[in-house]
Amino acid sequence: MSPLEMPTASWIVLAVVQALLMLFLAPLATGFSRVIRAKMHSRQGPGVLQDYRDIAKLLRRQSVAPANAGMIFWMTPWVLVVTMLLIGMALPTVTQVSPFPISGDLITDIYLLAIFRFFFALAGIDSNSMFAGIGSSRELTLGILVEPILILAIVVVALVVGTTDLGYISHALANNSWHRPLTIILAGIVCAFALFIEMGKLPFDSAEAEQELQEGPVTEYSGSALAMVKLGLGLKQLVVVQLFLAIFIPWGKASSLTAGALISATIILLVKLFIVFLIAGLIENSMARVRFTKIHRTIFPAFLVAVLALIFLILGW
Amino acid sequence: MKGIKQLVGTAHTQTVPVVLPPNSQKLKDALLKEIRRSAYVYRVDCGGCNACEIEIFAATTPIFDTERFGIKIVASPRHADILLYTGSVTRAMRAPALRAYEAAPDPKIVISYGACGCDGGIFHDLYCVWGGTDKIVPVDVYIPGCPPTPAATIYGFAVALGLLDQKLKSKQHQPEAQKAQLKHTNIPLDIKV
Amino acid sequence: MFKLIKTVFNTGSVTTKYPFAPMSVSEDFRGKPELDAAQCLSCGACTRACPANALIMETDEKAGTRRWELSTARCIFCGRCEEVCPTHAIKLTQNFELAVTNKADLYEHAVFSLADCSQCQRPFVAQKLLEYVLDTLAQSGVPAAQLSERRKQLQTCPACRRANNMLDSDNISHLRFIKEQQ
Amino acid sequence: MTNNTSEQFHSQPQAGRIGKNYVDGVNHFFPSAIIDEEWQTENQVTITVKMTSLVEVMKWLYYDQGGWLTVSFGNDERSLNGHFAVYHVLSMEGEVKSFVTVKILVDAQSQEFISITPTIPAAVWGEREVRDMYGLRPVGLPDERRLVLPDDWPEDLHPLRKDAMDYRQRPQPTTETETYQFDNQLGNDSNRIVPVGPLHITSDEPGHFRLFVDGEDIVDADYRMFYVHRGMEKLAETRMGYHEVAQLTDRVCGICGFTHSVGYSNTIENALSVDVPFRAKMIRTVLLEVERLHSHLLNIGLSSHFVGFDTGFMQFFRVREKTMELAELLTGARKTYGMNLIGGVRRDFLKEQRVKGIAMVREVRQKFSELVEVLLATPNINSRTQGIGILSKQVARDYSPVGPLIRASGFKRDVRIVHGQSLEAYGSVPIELQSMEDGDVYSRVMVRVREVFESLNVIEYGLDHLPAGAILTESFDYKPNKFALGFTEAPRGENIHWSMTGDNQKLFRWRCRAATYANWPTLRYMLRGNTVADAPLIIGSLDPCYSCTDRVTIVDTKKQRSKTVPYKAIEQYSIDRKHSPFKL
Repeated sequence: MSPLEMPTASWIVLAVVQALLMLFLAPLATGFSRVIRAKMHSRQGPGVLQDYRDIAKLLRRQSVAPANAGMIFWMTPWVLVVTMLLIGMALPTVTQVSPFPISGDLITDIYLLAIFRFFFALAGIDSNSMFAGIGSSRELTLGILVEPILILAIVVVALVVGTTDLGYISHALANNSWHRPLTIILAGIVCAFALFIEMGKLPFDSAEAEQELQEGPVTEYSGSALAMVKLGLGLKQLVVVQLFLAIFIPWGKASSLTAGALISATIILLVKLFIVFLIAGLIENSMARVRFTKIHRTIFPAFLVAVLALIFLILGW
Repeated sequence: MKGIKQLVGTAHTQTVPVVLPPNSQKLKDALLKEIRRSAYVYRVDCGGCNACEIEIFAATTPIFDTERFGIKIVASPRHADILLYTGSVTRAMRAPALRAYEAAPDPKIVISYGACGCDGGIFHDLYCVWGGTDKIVPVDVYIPGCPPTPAATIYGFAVALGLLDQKLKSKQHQPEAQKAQLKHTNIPLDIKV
Repeated sequence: MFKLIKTVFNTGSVTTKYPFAPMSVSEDFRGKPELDAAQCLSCGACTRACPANALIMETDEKAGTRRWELSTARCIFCGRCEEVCPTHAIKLTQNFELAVTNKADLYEHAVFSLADCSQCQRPFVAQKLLEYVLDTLAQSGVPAAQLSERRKQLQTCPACRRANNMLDSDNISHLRFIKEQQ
Repeated sequence: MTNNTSEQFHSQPQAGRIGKNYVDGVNHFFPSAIIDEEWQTENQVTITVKMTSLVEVMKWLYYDQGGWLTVSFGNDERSLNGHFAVYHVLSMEGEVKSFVTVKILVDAQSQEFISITPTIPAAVWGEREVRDMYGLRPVGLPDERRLVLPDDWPEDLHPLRKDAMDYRQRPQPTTETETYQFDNQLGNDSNRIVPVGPLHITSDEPGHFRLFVDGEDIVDADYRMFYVHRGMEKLAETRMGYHEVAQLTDRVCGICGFTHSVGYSNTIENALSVDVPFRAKMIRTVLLEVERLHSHLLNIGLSSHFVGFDTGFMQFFRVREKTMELAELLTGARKTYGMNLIGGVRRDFLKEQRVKGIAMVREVRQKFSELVEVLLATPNINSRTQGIGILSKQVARDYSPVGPLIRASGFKRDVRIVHGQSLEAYGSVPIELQSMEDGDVYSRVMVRVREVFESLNVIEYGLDHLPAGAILTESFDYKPNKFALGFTEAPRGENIHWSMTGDNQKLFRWRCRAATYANWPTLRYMLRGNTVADAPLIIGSLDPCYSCTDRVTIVDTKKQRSKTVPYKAIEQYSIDRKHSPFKL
């Protein structure tokens, strides 16, 4: 169907179900990375469902906030979750075609991620605790470093395929041959690197570091607001990984809405997610953090590689 | 004889602890049911010799690993369900300790950790110490020990969360039963010192 | 990085099964002190040796009792009381699971009765302490005659004894030592 | 040194009299300076000096004779000789290794004494503490602030005076908020710096830092310690007998408690010249090394945590648990060993304890060496630790810090080797001094790593060659008003104890100076020139005895605004090194 007119009812249902499923699976993803960390520390570690228990408990706790926390402080948890759900609805995770294209082609996804980051930082500053202020400034600077790489990589792929609609891109990359292999591979590597940082994983751990690191802007939240923010962060990790999978590893997706195809596609998707989170966990736990001055040195070459991909695109390789 | 029960009677040696709202006990029991499998602990150091902090640290390390019970040490009182007070409250640390108590969301469980926390330990009657956490905040669970071993810490958390019931009961001995036996009665006299 | 993964891999999970399996503690671990009330003479040696005032002894002349109290809250588990106790009444167990919800459970009490002086009927020593001294004297081979005289002397309080020594000169016991030294 | 002064001193006849040349030197250069000379042990002498010549004598002993100022403290001797007294203890580490204590008598009415801080900066904290505790005013001491007593302590009450107050009296708090003023030595003092930032509710703050910064680099740093001051010295004089103080000193610091306990017992044993049986000395040496083991493992774990390598932190703590088990096996408790009495030890090492102990030591050595390779092979560890927080030799010489901190700056200062003969059984134990040259965070960590291997060897040797014999001697009697020094090498450096026996079966005065007490003043110079991102790493490398110094206030001298930043935030900032927290 052409991306402009309203999709049929069944597609909308799939999109909503897909987004809610992702929201439901987010604590599983963060719980899984906590288990990997525990195993790397050679200790028994919590169960995979620990994050569910944490969020369930936090939802029922009293939400205390600093006296002079502004309106943004209270609004941010909802903004975080909603933006991620919007991206989730548009992602062609299990179907070849994006189930709800209106809410998210490439450009809107990048901007939704930017809104997520902007509100997250704003909440930190608005809760005017020094602590959260640092986390926000950290988040924004990370944004400046990472976003150009992400945009460049995805735009390169969009130019290769000729459209910015996620569904078409993953369909094109899955079925017909890659007539510009080198560009896509380079863009894939750079996009993986950028999304690894976006996931907030060590060694580029940023504001929403999870264990006893100060959790940046999340410091001032408590009770149900904290639960929403944790959900938002977990959902962001899941959505970001699926954005990468949808574009660069699109194989094994259902072509039509039949139950059998959907189920097989979901299983393949879960296996892919498992592998990606396992690798991310291993990398995260065996590196010391990169120094501030070194941050430029490590992230900037990724930007150069992205430019290289653009050049290969122009040259047509 | 060191039998002086309360040491110096004058009022100025005591601080007055924070008073609990009336229905707080009901709230706490409700809280206990919720945080049974996922408790966030915040450590408040009121001026101890930091042996207790190291033992709490040791409780989170691979060998004793409190995270397997869902107990996680968080970095801000905002997130905390359980406040873990160590150290006999020194004068300089009383104000920050009270600030931490107010910052934690209600209802909260307060655990007093180590001999210094429970009743002031070896510094209980010093001029620069208020002696024990229950002098400044209402305490729910006491974990004695100097310092309590990580196993005792885990046991303390289990008692706090209601997973295990406490073993120690106050005891009233009945000494009048019989006379004290002499020791080593069968040793011949001359070699007995 | 791979060396780390190799080390982590062959160490596996080292977490103990503690709350679900008993914790093995070294055999002379210093846990909670335990009083064997039968053996205790309420002599107060442990209260003097305790650095943290966890052991307290209060004598109440009017009621003729002496109250012993152990505060596990303040106890620092150093084991000095076990060392100074003459009859090994108080010993440190290996019990470290001492967390309690109400503070009263951390305190142990024992009440001992005091012995009255045979002359002025005022309590002056712990009953069991007096009996223990007399048993030791008996066990250490003091002849019966001297023992009964010793018993009479020991059952009078020091004030009465001073008065007795001042008044009846023939019963002054120190003569005995002078004779033996010649 | 021509020795023309006649030998009429009334001190006990000492065989060796090590350090006699220093006393003769002082007599030679400052003829009428020494009023009285008294020998406590063969290498400890106390010279009472006139107030007027104090500074020259100290300067000569400190700078010309290679002395290091270890501790300065006061004593209320009005009941003994009608005066207050201030002692400055010097550990002479020139060609003759001994201890010289310079004592001056302070008049009870004027209550003023000449401060030596302008010439020897190391005495700054000692003299500030004397002013807090005794109310004696040091003339010429630049720093007027209160060091030890909390802010809500009444102005005129000086706890350690004999007649001041009962040790249980607790005066009503005078203020509810903190009133400590921070000074900025290097920044321009014209702008008054007001802490604007909201008071973050981190509760445990055993130490409060204030970094004066210019953009990213630290211009100067000031800090407020002693939030955990409990007043132990008053307790030791009033309620406790000699043996109970041995238990109290076990709880001076949660990590190196046993070194304090051994230090204290040595003071009484030296004062009353008690000869401790050799088996007890070897047991004490083994346990001192066990404590160094777990403390160094703790610090190496923390350093890898500050670098952001949490897996390493957890792995080091896993190995550390084995050392705690070793301690529990040998002494019955994981942390507070409580083994010391005056005259020896109260618990023996049985055969199977020693066998199991040696097996544990070997296991720890194997695991530890494995982990050290992993730590050094972790990417960007070196870049994070080399070249930061350098302690220059000149600052080290002035402020006489101790322990791995100074050994990493090239100075060969380790009590176990320098004064090894008179310290427990270190004379007959294979040990050699570890030191590195460039004095940055990396070399401190490496010195600690090597010292762990050193300790493992000593423990294994000690458990193997435990000499036979008694473990406690009680054949001595307490003589009043005898005093002496006791010193041990704690994991963080040299602990110095000084105590004087009283006349009522209680101590007259007990002074304890923990190692970190000497290291804190140098921190200001180590922080200078580094970025604030490195601050927690540098503070961590100093291995502060207080578990966490918790709050840092960033003061931007240019914009005249400051922000109180909780330590954890700085710690995280240093860990992942992004955007410094100066968005004022």
